Amino acid sequence: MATFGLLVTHAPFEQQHAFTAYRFALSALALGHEIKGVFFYQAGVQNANGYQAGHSDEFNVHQAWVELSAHHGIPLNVCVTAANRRGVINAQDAKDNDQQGFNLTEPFIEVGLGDLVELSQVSDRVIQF
Amino acid sequence: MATFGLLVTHAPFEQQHAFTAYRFALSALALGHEIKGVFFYQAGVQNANGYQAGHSDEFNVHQAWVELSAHHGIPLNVCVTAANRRGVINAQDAKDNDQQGFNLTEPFIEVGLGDLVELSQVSDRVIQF
Amino acid sequence: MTLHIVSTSPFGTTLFEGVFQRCSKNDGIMLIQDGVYALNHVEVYRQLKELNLSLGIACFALEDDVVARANQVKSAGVDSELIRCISMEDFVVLTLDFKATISW
Amino acid sequence: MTLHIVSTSPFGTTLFEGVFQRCSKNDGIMLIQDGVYALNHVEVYRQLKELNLSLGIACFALEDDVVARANQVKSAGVDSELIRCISMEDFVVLTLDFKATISW
Amino acid sequence: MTKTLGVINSTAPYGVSNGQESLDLALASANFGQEVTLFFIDDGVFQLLKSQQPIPEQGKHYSKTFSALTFYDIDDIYVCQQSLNERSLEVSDLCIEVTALPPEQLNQQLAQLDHLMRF
Amino acid sequence: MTKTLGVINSTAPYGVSNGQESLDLALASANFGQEVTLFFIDDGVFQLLKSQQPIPEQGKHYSKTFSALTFYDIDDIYVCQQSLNERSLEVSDLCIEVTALPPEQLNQQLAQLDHLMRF
Repeated sequence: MATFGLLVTHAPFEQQHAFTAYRFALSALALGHEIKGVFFYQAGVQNANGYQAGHSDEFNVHQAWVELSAHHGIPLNVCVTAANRRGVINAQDAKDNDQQGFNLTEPFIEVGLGDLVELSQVSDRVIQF
Repeated sequence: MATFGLLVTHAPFEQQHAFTAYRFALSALALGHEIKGVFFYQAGVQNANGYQAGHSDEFNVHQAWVELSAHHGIPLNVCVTAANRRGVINAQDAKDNDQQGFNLTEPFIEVGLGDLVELSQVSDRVIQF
Repeated sequence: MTLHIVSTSPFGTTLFEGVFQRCSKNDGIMLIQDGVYALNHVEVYRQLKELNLSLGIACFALEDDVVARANQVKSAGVDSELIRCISMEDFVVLTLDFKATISW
Repeated sequence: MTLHIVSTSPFGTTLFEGVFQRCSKNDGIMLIQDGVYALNHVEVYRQLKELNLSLGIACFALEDDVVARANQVKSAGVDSELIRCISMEDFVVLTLDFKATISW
Repeated sequence: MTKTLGVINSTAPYGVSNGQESLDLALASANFGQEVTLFFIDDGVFQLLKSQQPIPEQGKHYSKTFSALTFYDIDDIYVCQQSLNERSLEVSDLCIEVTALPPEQLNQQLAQLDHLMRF
Repeated sequence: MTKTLGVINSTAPYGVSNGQESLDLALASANFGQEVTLFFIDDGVFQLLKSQQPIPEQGKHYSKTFSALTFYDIDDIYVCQQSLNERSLEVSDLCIEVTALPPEQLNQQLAQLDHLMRF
């Protein structure tokens, strides 16, 4: 069995990439492979924005990642610099920047780019979406 | 003198469009024209996300729109459906969706698409960015 | 041996030209999302055929994306030997058949 | 009379082909953002010249975007009569010279 | 004087989300009593293909909404014949009734409108 | 066994923000002691042009950071000669020292790496 790292660099809804990445993860798991982690970078950090509330008949990729992580213990890592400049912040950022709320919560975790480097070291394949 | 409506359909930072739109607005005002309103649609709703906190040497388009609106009384209208599905929500949305915070505040206002139709009626030119 | 994953329409971008330039012997091309419109693009399809013959480049298309776009309707002329429609699980397996992937 | 505003690179997208197809007599083309790379694209530049002669299509480029990309360095061969570098204020005025605009 | 609006669809469905939000705008315009003309050009013609079957989790099958256009009295729907040709498509492949025009005539229709928005 | 990383730059500067975040990743990799190879192909070669002058409000002049690459011991920087040719550019137009390779040789370099990320 193989190990995978997923790199998501596109925002959900806007384009299909995040949805494809999620389905790729499901299929890899179904085949018995291991997902070492999903790293959200560039516009992909919008996947971690917990304020998303589309129509009830729209698929919520954010929620899908949360459930995937809960069921399979997959780390959801978000580049802190990329997230902050795009308005995706956690509780600590909110405090630091005097914001009255925050939209990034666990299981999404803010990390540095070093974590992407590390993910690539422990993964047989890194697939970018 | 002429009247302009601006339609912004791209996210800031990701691409240059929002920045170009802002500079177009400044130039139009400098020439004595009137900006009837800026309408944020599609990924453009991210312009209204008040949580954006880039490096100090990065231009903050969100802040620039806020100041433009304050100095010139220009309405900043955001399509509510497009915003909500992309994680940009106001205080009322936060209440409705049980979120602990919100990232869309005045002068940005959530409106329906009818307001874009109205804007196009009162503008000599609608320029899309 | 690299698997080139292409997700944009050949009608809207020039990406396929770049990908073809990056292809080495026995590389593969995986069409996903709007990349599956390559089935409709006469010139891109011709080049895929040529690369298959000259460099042994295999080409695959994600079936769900083809079906979603009703692309199969017009692909009657497409050689199913040249472009194989595969499932998401097949795609996962495919990434392991190649040494690395590039997402275009 | 329409002003076509083009903001993507002619090397990466096929957008210019579409825009040229949409051009009617006395339309204009305004190059902004990555659209200014049209100055470097031999074939697109040739077509701009041809459209200028055949349909009277005028072409403009946003000076700030040209300068930011250091594009002037290589545009020595570009006919400044054909492609006029203009300021953002000129761009505003230009949109009023045409009946409508399309942003591509 | 009422200003006329043209909505141009030039991108394919699913890969990007333009199509749905473009359609929403067209319906909103009609709702507000403003005449709107729809154009499908370049990859936008793919939006109108019959027999699309997005997987259920992909959410809203918005192409089904196209049939609602006539209920909203949106009847001016133009498709670029050349864009169809380049994609080996014919009008009979499309899910709603449209008027296919050669580029020059389509451009004439575009030229009559006051505001043009593209998605 | 350490896995090698290639970062491919294929988009132009300013219009999209890929360039800056790609560079950040390359520097982070070097910081973490991982060897990284940089590629500039297609419109990515425009990122390396000398004499870029973004207007001040456009923020960070990230292309100035390219000169930092050698300080981070990132010396394997390959540029596609054909991409330069197609854009009427030469190596002397670029702001840092690079190795320009014809497509086949550049592909050989790509083929040696374990992971490839494109921006």
